[in-house]
Amino acid sequence: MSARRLKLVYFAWVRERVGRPEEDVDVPEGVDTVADLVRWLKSRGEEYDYAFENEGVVRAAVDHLHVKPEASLGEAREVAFFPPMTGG
Amino acid sequence: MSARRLKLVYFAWVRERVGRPEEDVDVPEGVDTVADLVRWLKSRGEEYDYAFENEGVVRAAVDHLHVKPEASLGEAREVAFFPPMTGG
Amino acid sequence: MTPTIRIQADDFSAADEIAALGQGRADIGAVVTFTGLCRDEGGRLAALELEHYPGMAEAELGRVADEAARRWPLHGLTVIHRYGRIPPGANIVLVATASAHRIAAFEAASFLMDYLKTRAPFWKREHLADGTVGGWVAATAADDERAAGWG
Amino acid sequence: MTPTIRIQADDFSAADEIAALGQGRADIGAVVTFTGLCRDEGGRLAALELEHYPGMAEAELGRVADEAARRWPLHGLTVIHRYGRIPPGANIVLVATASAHRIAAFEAASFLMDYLKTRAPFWKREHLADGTVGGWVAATAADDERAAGWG
Repeated sequence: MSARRLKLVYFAWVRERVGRPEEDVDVPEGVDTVADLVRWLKSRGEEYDYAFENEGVVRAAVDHLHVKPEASLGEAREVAFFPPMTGG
Repeated sequence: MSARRLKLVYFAWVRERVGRPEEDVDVPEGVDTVADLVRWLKSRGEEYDYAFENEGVVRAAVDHLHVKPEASLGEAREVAFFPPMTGG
Repeated sequence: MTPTIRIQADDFSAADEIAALGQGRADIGAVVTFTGLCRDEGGRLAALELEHYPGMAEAELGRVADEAARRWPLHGLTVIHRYGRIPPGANIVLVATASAHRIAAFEAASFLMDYLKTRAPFWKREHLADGTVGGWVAATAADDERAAGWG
Repeated sequence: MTPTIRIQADDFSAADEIAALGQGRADIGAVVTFTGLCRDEGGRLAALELEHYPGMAEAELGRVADEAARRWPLHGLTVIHRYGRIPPGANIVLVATASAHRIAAFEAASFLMDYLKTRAPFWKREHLADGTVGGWVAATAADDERAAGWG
């Protein structure tokens, strides 16, 4: 298996901590779940360490659907990370 | 003690059964509660018998306040009888 | 906070009442409105006729409104109830509540409708599509139970 | 029944949405609206700024609306959520539900707000009265609990 390309998008203070609203990344083999993806991102630089310093807080969505950390990335094209929502 | 004068008002099917929307009555001594008043009215004619044939159903208000049958007439000026309410 | 209570034959505008509640205020975070309308019951009805007890209707809606204001922190409260002949699709009743927070606004509006249904002196009679006058609408035990549920 | 879902920067009119829900129908007995507005928090705020996730916001509100329509017999359902900078006193969100009966309309509107608060991808940031940009509003555990309470 080869690396896969994913679009990552960030919102609110997760976006501010990562320092960009979105990016395309080539994810290596072995990154199968959302939790794997977070772990891999944290190895890439301190801005990710900062954004995900409290992993239980940051929420994720895969292709516009809320998911839990153990969710498989499957055929995902877009993964979003954001704080708990405060709309309404 | 002398007889007291009361204004009686009727609504919806209670009004239709009594055959008038309101009337002034001179209530004799011994009629102290709403239940007493209903009993006395039923002795006055079959239209009242018909209106109050199922006493538990007809509601009463004394001077614009909901009351139970055992409520004292006290210094009441206006007593209303009506079916359970269906507004809203 | 002084509740607005109106008993009227004329129609009302929920929009105008919402606007009046919020006017010039920046401490309201939530407005809930309930509008009750006349249904045609699958074409069976030509109209509902609402009879009311003038004087007591205003007094009782005022008491129900005061009770809601005592239970929840409301910035505004409006209750409007129509009487007379009301055709299908037309408004019958409006309850509007304004508060800093949504739970208070929702609960107070729901309480007002439950209480109003069992305590406000109004009675509905059906006018049928064939032109005849139908019967008086019967009260439901479910409404009594909901009102009692507020304690 | 097709829910109306809109995500927009522009303001909305609760009145227009109520009118649209009931238009030409005689089977609606109850319309409930919830309007969420920006508070100034005792003069502390100049505005709230709402960030959202385009695409997912529409999708998630659609899912929440479909769930409400599955749980209650609704004749109409509208959800409008604004984004961008919103000054005190201005509208943020509207939920409107129409049903034959009041309980369904009340419960569905309350459910929609509870679900929307915890699932719709919107984030509020404070802009302070002194001209500075404040912090992101924190989510509350109470909102999570209310949403979970619907099962």
